[in-house]
Amino acid sequence: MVRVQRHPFDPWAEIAAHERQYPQWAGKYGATAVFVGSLRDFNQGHTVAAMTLEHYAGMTEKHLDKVSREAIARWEILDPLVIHRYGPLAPADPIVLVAVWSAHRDGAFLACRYIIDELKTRAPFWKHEETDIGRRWVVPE
Amino acid sequence: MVRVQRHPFDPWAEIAAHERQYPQWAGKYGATAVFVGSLRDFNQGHTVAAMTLEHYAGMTEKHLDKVSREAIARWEILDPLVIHRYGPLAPADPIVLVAVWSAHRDGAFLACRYIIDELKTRAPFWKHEETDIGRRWVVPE
Amino acid sequence: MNTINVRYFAGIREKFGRGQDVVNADGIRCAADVWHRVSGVSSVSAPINVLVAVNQEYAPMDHPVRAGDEVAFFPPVTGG
Amino acid sequence: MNTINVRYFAGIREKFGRGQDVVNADGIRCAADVWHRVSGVSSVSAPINVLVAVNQEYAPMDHPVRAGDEVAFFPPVTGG
Repeated sequence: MVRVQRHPFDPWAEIAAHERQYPQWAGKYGATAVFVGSLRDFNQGHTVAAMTLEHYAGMTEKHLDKVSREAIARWEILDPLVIHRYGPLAPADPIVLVAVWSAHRDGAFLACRYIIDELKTRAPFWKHEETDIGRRWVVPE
Repeated sequence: MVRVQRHPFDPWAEIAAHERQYPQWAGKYGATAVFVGSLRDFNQGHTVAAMTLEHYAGMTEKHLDKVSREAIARWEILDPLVIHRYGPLAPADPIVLVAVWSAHRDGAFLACRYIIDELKTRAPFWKHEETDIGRRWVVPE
Repeated sequence: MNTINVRYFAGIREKFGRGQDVVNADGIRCAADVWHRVSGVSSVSAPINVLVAVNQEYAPMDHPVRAGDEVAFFPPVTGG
Repeated sequence: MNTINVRYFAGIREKFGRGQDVVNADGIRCAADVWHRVSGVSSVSAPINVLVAVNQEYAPMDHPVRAGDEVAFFPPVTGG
């Protein structure tokens, strides 16, 4: 399940709610791997006061759906939960959540890592941060 | 922080509580990687009705503390949260939680994976499962 | 509808001073043609670091484009 | 206190029919000596797949042991 949303989310509450929503999964998986990306209050040597995430509505969802399907095809995993924010963010806010349920830990870790890596390098989001030396677009590392 | 306990735990509530307990961490980390191992209701072709986890009290905590310290020395991470149960377990019960907070996702993923791998191969726990063909000690894969 | 919807994002949106254009599809065969039309540049190559999506999928600059398509230009992405 | 505390876990505990023994330290120099004492086996090598901890740290069978130590024998672990 992929959600791209403006409003803040609590990653741990989202995972718990997701598991409650699929009681038929209970006992079927032995491994859950989760990644949460959150906004740091510093970046490349400067204090970050706030950030705005621009995104390409429509293409982001399409891309994240595709990456999820690829992970499902490649590893023995249940439908991953992917949530990504856009719009204004405050320091410490969760930005992205990737949660993967699998029979074994290898599949869970590899699929989780695959999804977040593909998301970071290909999903059409752009970070614009407000730092102590002004506003700037974040450049990929 | 390492906890080895008999009573059940909710991994997502534990992580949320841990983050609330360390408000000074907020905004300092950009990546959280989590692994949860839970009891499947099937194993090696057989239905699992229940499991008992035997452990070497004292040595488990020592070992998990050591592995946590190794991870902290090796990657740029905050003090990991490691919780492991012992005693009787029911299918779908969380068995182990490893949560790692880091500035970057590489450190978070690698440290989380390191801790769970070291835990699985070295921490003195033994699984005794009740299956549809009787009770048996689980043999490492 | 003989037009192409062109979208800009992030630094490229700021450079253009707008988020989108609607251009006539006549004479346009590929994404590079769209870029030249909207940027007013006639050189063959697009600037380095401009990524292209045609109908919301990544595409090279020489990817075919026709009336009704949506073409987007944007800098390297920084999500997650 | 001239004794060594010996612990057994999992399948080895079941095989011994008890979780621990207290043995006299006289004549014991290493973990293998403890194993021979408690198992009643005099051959030099311990069975394959018996792991050893001395004072709650993994150790080889030839690891020194003295009075007051805790020595544990157990099968391969299966936690997590």
